[in-house]
Amino acid sequence: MGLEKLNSLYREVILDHSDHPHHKHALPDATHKITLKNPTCGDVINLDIQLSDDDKISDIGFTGEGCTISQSSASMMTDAVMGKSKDQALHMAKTFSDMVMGKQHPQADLDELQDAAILSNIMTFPARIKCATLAWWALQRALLKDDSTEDEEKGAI
Amino acid sequence: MGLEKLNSLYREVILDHSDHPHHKHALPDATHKITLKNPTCGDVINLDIQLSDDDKISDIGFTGEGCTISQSSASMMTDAVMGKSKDQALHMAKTFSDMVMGKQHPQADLDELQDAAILSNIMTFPARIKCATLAWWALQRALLKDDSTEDEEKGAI
Amino acid sequence: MDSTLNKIDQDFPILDQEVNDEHLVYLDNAATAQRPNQVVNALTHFYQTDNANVHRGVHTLAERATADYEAARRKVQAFINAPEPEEVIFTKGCTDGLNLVASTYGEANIKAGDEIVISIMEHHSNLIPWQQLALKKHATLKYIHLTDDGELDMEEAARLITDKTKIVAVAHASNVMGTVNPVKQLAALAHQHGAVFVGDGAQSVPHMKVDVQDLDVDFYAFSGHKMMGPTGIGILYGKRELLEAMPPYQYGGEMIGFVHQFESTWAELPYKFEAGTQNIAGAVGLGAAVDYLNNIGMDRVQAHEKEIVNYLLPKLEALDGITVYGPQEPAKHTGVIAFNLENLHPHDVATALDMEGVAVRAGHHCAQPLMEYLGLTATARASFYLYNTLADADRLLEALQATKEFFNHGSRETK
Amino acid sequence: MDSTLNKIDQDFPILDQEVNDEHLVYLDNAATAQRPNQVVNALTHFYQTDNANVHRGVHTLAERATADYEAARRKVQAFINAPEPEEVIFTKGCTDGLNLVASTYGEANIKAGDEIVISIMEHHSNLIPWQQLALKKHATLKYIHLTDDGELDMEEAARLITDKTKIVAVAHASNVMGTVNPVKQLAALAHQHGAVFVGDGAQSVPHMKVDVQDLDVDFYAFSGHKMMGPTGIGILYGKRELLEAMPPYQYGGEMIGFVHQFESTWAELPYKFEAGTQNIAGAVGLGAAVDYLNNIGMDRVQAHEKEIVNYLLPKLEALDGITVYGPQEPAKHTGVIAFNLENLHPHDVATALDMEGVAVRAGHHCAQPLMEYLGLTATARASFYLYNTLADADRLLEALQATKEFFNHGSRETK
Ligand SMILES: Cc1ncc(COP(=O)(O)O)c(C=O)c1O
Ligand SMILES: Cc1ncc(COP(=O)(O)O)c(C=O)c1O
Repeated sequence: MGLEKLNSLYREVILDHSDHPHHKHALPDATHKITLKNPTCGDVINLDIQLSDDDKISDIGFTGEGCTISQSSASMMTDAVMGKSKDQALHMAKTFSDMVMGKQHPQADLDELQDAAILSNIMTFPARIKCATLAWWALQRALLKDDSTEDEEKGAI
Repeated sequence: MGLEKLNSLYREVILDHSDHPHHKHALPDATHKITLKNPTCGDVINLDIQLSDDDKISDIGFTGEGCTISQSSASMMTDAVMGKSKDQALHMAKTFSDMVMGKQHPQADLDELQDAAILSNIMTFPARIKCATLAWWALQRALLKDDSTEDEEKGAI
Repeated sequence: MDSTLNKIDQDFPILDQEVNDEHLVYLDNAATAQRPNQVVNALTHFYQTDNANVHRGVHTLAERATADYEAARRKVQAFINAPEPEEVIFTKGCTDGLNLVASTYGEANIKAGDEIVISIMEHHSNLIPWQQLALKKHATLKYIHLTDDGELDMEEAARLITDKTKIVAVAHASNVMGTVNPVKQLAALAHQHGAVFVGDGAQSVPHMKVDVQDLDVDFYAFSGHKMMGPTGIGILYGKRELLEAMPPYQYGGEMIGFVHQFESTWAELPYKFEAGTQNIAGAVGLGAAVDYLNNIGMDRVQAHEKEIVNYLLPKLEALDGITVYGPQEPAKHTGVIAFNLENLHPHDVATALDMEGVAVRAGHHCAQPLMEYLGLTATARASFYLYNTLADADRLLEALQATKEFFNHGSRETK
Repeated sequence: MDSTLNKIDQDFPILDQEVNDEHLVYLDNAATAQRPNQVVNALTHFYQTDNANVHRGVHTLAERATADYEAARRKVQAFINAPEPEEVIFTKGCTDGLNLVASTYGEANIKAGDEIVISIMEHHSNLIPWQQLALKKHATLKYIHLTDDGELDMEEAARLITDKTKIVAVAHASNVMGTVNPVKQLAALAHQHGAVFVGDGAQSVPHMKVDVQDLDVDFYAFSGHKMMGPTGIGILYGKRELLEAMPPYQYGGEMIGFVHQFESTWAELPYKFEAGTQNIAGAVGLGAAVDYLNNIGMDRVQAHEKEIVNYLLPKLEALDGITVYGPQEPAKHTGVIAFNLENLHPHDVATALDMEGVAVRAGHHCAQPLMEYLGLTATARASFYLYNTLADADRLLEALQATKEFFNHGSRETK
């Protein structure tokens, strides 16, 4: 097996996150909820965000199903944005989607992503980019949409 | 110019027929009338046939417009079938369309076609086969159809 | 193993390459096949000697191009044993052909309250056209489901197909489960009730002898690219009397009789359904693919794939933690095999296999209702063709073993 | 003469052949162009290295094929200056694209009493779809006619296009008369009245710089095979907001979001309009054709054709007993020239020219209403492209002279 290349995608930290995902639980009373599906592979994420009065992410949780990449990306995303302001979180989502498309970013932006920055490798696996971005897109849509729930079919990426 | 090849198609007799077509006139009171158009090139033939009580072609005439091949073919066809019985004429039409598709025929059948037999050369000009057969198709349809006039658009070949 | 077939890989230079430093094993044939040199050369030859627009043209190139194009139609006609060349219509592909039938025959013949019967294993291309037609016409869409062994439930079919049924549309072979459906029986059932039968031949024509007269199907659609022909060309076979009664699908050049400012008449078959410049080179290439398959013989193609499945399927089923969908008996299986590894998402499996040079597909395979019915979101799928070998089957098995070890922390820990 | 352009015929081996013992002069480019080696090689390369089905595929070949396919889309986008790649839809050809618009936008937006305005010089592919839509919807179809010089009567256009008009559909360049129509002005007129403008670019995109944003067209369709790309591929450009509001055209694989048994949702642009496996290799080949044209530069292509027309048209018009249709001034003419010789049917002319190795077309050129309007049944047509030369123009003139002599009993008597 081209083990090095496989290892470069499935780094220990990624496999750890997918084996033991963080914040993988629902927040029934969250202020922001969204369900997003990737029609290509059937991956689904339900993302619940608790925004405090001063627009900080005071709690976050996700449920759903998907591949190693999408599950670990969701886990790393929740770690990274916990406690951040809405604007910061949106900025991070932008950084992430730019990063996986191969665009350059200041190191500070990448550091902010914490473990999630490790997914920059996904660039070399174009077919898997959508897996990595699903959680971040869900974050973005949840924070930007007007009504607090969204029809899941419409939320397809 | 590949003059020999052009001459082999446009033989003197063909050009004579198209310059001075025989039976090129309408028979207003004919027993069988048909109008046929070739949508590919816009050629049109109006064929009028007078069938006697004993099913013989007692008179025939055509009008219309078309290329050298279709006009001379119509002229040669009218010469050939004049005075023939309906069945004989249909047999000749079959011989003609077989001939231009390259099928073998007894010499007697070909002789019966008179000048029209000269169009066997058309085989080597596949794009022009329809020009040569238009008049013979009109003959066939006129003799076989039930009602004595046919909608010209339906009569397209 | 049929030794002649083992030598044909020299006709497929694309197979002789390294992918991720491993020799390529291409097992995504149900998505698209590879083209032999003979097909590529036919395209090149056409473009470099005969290329012109067909019909209407008086000049020599146009005559040659027309002859090439019509010769390809007659090759396909003979290949599927269609009664007449006029019943063989060139399309863009299987999807185009099925949409054509739904939009013309369906549009003209389906009324509110009518029923359309399809199967739960249909590819989206033989599902959504009927679903949307039913929605538009207030007709009822009914699904034939599966037996426990992944075969079509013919008892249910016999119950569902009634005098209310106007169209029955089923795939000849499943693109997910490798099931071959009893199309002849289904067509007979449909005819008993005055319905027409539409066969989706995308996964059958490339892999077995198909005789549309013996099957007595009314319409039958398939794609060139899955049978080693070029992309962008396909075939719709239809019975003459049905095609003649149908309105045209698209309007434009070549499909007309007379065009006036405010009305038009249509050309004879097959041109009525071939509006505009067709994929002429594509047709010629498809003709070359038919020649290639005929040279080998469809019986040998099928026997070759059967041999691979006979070898592979039991070994695959014996893998720890694998689920193979569809019929478990090799004899009932085409060269299409869908499976999942326990606790592993098929996308991860496909990526890992790709690292081993083994190309398989992962996803819903354009059969979401089937996935939903099976309680799945996705599967991996390996699909074989005549240039694949038992060695390719072994490579798949080894790569699956390595994948399992990698994700089960085997390789991860030795890192 | 542009000397670089004179050397390009080495890219077109098909042109280096004898037809009826004469060196071929191919003047049927309005029907279809020839393909340079670069395009044929792109097809061969794709089939022999990257071929796979696009999207959804996780394996390396599928990734490469997807990248090739999407790169081709972006090449076309840049070539016609479309704002976004999602507005560039791959079709089977120009006819397919125009039918798509009529069947989706037209179907959804035309009501009884609405008006559709086209021109009398339209090709059947940009005429019958609107004629049949009007018949089906009880809308009114109106024709813009011509000035004495074979140009569109823009005063009539201004009268015909009113607030009742919902669609205006006109060819950018005529495939019979060589007229270039003021598409930008027509689009503006349409927009003033709230109508959309559909441009038929089949005879313009291959021959001149086309900028869909500058023209401000709402839809614009053209074919790959007339611009040296493969057969079976074409482009429909559409403005995003219009495309997004439209229902899909065909249903099947790739164009879906979610498919349930009784309902479905659609994919984002452009995939919503690309159902089933597309002509992937065709798209790649079209991308290579765009590269080839860009390498030369559309300005030079146009200048080259202008030079031939400037040279040929006066000489042609000076022939005894010839009628040239369309604009008589070279400056107003594309490289498409329709004509008739007195007392000679164009089919006989085309056959005679073919004997001289000169390939022209004869017939109604899929423009029967134009023929009827001009009082003709058919014409001969010579059409030039970038590989044609002044020497080709001379060969045409000589062959016409010989044809006249032959049929005027010159050659016949010396026989
Ligand atoms: C002006 C015009 N429009 C449309 C078409 C149709 O193009 P296609 O046959 O490639 O679909 C043509 C080509 O003949 C044309 O010349
Ligand atoms: C069973 C089946 N039907 C229809 C299709 C659609 O074929 P295409 O995408 O070539 O139009 C496919 C191919 O994916 C298939 O497997």
